[in-house]
Amino acid sequence: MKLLEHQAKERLRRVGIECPTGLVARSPQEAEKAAQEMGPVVIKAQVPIGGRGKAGGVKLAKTPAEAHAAAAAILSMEIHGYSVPSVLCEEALEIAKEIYLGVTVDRDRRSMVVILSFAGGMEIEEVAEHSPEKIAKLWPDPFAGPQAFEIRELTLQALEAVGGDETLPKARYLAELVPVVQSLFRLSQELDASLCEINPLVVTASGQVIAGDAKIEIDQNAEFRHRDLVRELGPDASAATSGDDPLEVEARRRGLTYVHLGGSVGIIGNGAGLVMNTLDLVKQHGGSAANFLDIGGGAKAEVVKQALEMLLLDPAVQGVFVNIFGGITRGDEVARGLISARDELGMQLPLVVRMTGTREEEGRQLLEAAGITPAVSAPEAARKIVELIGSTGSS
Amino acid sequence: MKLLEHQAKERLRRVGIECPTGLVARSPQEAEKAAQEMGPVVIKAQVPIGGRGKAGGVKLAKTPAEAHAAAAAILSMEIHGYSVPSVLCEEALEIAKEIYLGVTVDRDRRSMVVILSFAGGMEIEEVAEHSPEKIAKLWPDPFAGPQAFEIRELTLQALEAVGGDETLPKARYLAELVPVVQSLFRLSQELDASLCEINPLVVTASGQVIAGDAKIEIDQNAEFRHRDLVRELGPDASAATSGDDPLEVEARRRGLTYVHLGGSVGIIGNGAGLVMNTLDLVKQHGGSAANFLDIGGGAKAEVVKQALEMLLLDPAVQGVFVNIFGGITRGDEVARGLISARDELGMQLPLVVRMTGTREEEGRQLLEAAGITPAVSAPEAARKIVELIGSTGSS
Amino acid sequence: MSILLNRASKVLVQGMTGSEGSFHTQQMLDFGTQVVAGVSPGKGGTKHLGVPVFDTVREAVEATGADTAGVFVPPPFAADAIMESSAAGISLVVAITELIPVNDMVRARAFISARGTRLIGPNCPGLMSPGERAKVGIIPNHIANPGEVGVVSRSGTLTYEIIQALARAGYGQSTSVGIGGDPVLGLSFSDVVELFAADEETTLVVLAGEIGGSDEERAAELIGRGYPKPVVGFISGRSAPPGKRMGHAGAIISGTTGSPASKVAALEKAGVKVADTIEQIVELTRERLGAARSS
Amino acid sequence: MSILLNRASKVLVQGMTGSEGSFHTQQMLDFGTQVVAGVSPGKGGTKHLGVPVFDTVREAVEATGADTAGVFVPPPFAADAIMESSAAGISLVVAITELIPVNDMVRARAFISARGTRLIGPNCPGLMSPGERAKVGIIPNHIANPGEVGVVSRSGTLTYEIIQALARAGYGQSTSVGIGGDPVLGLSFSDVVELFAADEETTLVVLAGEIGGSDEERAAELIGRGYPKPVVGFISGRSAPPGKRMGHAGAIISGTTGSPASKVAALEKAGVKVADTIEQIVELTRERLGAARSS
Repeated sequence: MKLLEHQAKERLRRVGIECPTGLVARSPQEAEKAAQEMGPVVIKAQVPIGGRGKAGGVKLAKTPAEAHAAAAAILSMEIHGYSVPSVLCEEALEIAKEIYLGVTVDRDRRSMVVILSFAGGMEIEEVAEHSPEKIAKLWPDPFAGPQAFEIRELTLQALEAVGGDETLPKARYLAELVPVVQSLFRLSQELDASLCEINPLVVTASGQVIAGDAKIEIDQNAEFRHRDLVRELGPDASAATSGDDPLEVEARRRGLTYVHLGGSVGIIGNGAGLVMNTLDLVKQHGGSAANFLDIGGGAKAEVVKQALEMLLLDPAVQGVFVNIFGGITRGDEVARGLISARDELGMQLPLVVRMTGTREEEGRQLLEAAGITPAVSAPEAARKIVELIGSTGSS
Repeated sequence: MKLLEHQAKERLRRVGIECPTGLVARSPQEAEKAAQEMGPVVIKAQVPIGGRGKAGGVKLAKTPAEAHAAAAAILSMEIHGYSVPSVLCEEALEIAKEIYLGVTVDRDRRSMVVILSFAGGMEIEEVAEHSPEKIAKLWPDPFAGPQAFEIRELTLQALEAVGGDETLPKARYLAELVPVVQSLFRLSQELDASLCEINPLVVTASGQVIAGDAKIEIDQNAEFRHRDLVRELGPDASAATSGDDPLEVEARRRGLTYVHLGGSVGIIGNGAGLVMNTLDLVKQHGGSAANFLDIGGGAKAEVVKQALEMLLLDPAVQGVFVNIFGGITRGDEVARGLISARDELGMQLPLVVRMTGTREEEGRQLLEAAGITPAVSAPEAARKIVELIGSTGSS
Repeated sequence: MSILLNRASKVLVQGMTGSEGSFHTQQMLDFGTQVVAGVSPGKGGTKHLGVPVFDTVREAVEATGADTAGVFVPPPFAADAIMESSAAGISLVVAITELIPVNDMVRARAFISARGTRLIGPNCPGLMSPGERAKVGIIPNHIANPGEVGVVSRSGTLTYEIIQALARAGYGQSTSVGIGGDPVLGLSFSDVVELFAADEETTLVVLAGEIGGSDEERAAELIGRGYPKPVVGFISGRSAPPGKRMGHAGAIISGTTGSPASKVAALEKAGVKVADTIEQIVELTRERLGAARSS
Repeated sequence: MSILLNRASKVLVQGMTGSEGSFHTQQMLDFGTQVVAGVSPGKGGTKHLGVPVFDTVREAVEATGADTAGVFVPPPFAADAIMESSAAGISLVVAITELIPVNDMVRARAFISARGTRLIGPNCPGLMSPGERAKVGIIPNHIANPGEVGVVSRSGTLTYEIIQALARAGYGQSTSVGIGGDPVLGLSFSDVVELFAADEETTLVVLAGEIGGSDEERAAELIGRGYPKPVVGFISGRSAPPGKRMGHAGAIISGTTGSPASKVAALEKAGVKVADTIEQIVELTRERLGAARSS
């Protein structure tokens, strides 16, 4: 679940992190009015996707008339597949320095990580790729969070990494960053965020430290603890996590773990590793996978049905390969789901099922009774579905 | 800084702990109106002091007329020296069980402690004294807080300590107490509370678990982190921490560490240990101390002046004994404060000063120049002040 | 012999009375595992599947001497269950539960690390030592086959595929371990590979990784420094487009590590033969071990 | 010899550039203490009182090999300073600061305990080993007197009284330790009494407690199990009415422990002579040690 910039900044404000004054506008008129109240403003598209700056979704407006024009232009844009329902009109900052600050998960360290760089701003990804030494990291104790002294050490390390920075005196950096980092970390914990990022954290010409932009993404596994937020943000916020593909947005609405890949063989499997291996198998046999769809462990018949329905929404799908190796998932449940889905949806496309593991025999019997012959192995099933679709099917 | 019951319950509600519906009334009319809206209510005096129930400050009112009468009676009371500016009108609970739950500091363990007992209610102090085995304790990691499993273990221990309790099934107790304890602990940390107590935590006849009463006391050393709360609660809340003595309330208003003891020798010293020893010395020489007053470490002249002024508010004080051993406190500062206070206040009472340690010489010279001769030792000073006051002075 | 789990292991199951817990506890019992206790708060004092149930892990450990725990409790309570077992002195916790919030796991991981508890998972199939008739988790009983191959894999279902393929070719397993697919895990590939090195029964290790993270790369480093047994590698997700998130496995390709190419290169550099398909895992095993002895 | 602090101790001062920090660092230098570094975030690279100043304790330790820290930073930042020294490998932290929030200290105490750091204080006068010309804290220089008595006390100013009274009678100190008056402390009476037991220079221990808590009772238990040196006890606050809170020392009398009577009884049961006045401490010391040797 991704928060829009203005939603993220609202949370930053609540924990005491300074953000520019801003108003959300849903029309050019509202943007014009905001500029009348606020003076020069930056107009920013509110879309749950990065790279909007380079896509033209951020414009400076010095007068109300310019604000009107900029908002009109941005509100009619489509940015990486997203329409722009609203813009954020923010006081324009006099930027003296852009800092990168983020809190996320470091899977190698099995820890949260605080990332700080004085080479912040739009180029942070390039910095990460080409000069990773300019980025300082702190892995705080998850219960204690980052201590003030640890943040001072991090700050000094980040300053040394860029050969120092004179925008503010060292003492100010050491003092100012402590509460910002602690608040951001606390927020990440309260929200169960998989990412809390301020980029840029701006130092203004007058020496104020203020959040220029903010990204917050909530761990989807933790949404059960944030029902109010889920309600407040609406289904689009959840749907946006997986990216900008309309099929993926739809899959998220249905609660399915789905990635659209663009080929012609619809894939359903249980377990991320197995599904990935199924993609590999289809490719090895000359086919192209339409998607990744993992029904997870212990899926019930209803989930299987939902999954098949989802696949059929993709017009490129010309056949379906279901690959189940039951551990916690039971063959009979899968078989029941498949049969009822096929029948209810009146599915005509080729369907190849490979099923083994827990309750394999019961599932197999159900499938056979319904006229679906299971394949004996995954490679055989891959070969079969590619054959059935034929060469026209491969993209 | 103590919160009143209704203020404490407001905080409990914010962290998700169930509390009865309640309205604060400042007049019998308001209480009557509350009862009209709510049905049968309990009317409770809102005073920052325990034992109000036994003092008659809690009454059940079944009708609006009864509420009017009860509020009128309670609002005109004085409870342990406190007038009653308001009452809390709360829905009457059908109490099936009273549990004690508290979070406080355990100095022996250098830790926070969660205290739980199924022998809760008004008799908890007797339980603590005569059947301490009926009280279960948990010392949680201060960063992690009490984990759910630890609270279940605590609950089982508390249940076993009273031979079980059938008001609710064991599974319900194990499930219900986890969020209450975790929320109360979190609240204690957020508020820097030295005490967060729900007594009784009521199990109602219908099986609801709900806070019957609540006490929250904020660590006075942490008030700098809670300026908003200090402002919201006003100076009376801070003043109330030390007890119900009007002189102590006044001392707290002035930010002084003062305890009223009732004798005739006013005592000022630096360091709790030294002041306590000064009390012992006065007693050993046949006098009686009027108070404990510790000006702490590094006190400046202004604080010393404030301290002397405070002592003179006590009409029983017939002489003052100032005992300073300078470490972080400097003799010259103390001397300056004493001299200016004596002069400005036109103090006529005997004043005996014993001063040694850091900047002793400078302080001694200042005192002598102002006509105050320092005593050479603390016992000598004690003897001298008791002598000066004479036998009429000892109570 | 085996690693981590053997016939002497005394297993308790957290969440045993739930539907998944019941089903798989029965499977574990059928397999021969010594399941000595179940833990379900509020159900202490009862029996389920013939096994005594306790309110807390501490009570279960005191009464039964359990040393190993399987966690089947729902995601909101799973991290707490892991910590509970660790605090009660359990030395190996196997967390099957998936969809646990990542912050919960970061905390649980810190908690148990401080207490020296080993964790497998979460979001994993658990482990199985067929020759010892012991399993904790959900690996299907019927594919088990005692033998000399140590299997360690991230994915659950892929583990079964590999076990089954090896079994069909006549190779059994000393122990199979599914370390799980979550971003924050207990034992890593390196940890398990190191354990296999010291296990007499194990003569060859199959390491089945997937895209994302750099656990495979770090295991390769360990193997590259000198490893006493042949290792067969496998990396799934090779046809995944870079930058696509493949489900809650958290398989995000970031920088140069994490990509299939990086993992395959690291393993090959360490002298590990890397298979392209599951069938090839069997072939490479045969190449290294000769014809199956356990068939 | 001495305990905890000697002429080899390398001391850094946190908050050295502040007004209290400056004043007392100068006193420590005058006393002969090896003050090797100051720490004031943002002032790294400068010098103060001739001592190099660093931004962090870690840098100070790396540059100077400091092993002991004195904390003079204001209350809101003091717990963090204690943790910083602990994390940087300082083995003894002496926290002079008073009025630290109790929750901060509970956390700092847990933090440093996990790292094996010793803490004295907070809200304490620190410690002084006169024979070693070493002191950390605020005990006035002029009362110091090298000798054979180990002094441990809760209160700051009372410690000075005792040192001065002993000095007038000709008895010097091996080390004097003020453990502090806060509810949550580092070293306890027991810890310090144990250290004195092993110190060759110390021939007698003065233990000056006060009402509240049960640290004195626990030290008495330790002594009662057999202690190699005579101990003279003293308890202040005997004329305090029960139930009255005596300042931020947190001296609350609770139950039966914590009262002066309980403490005196526990000490006497352990064979400790308990003095009624400071003068009597001197008398009891003379009784046990004979006429002063160091006078």
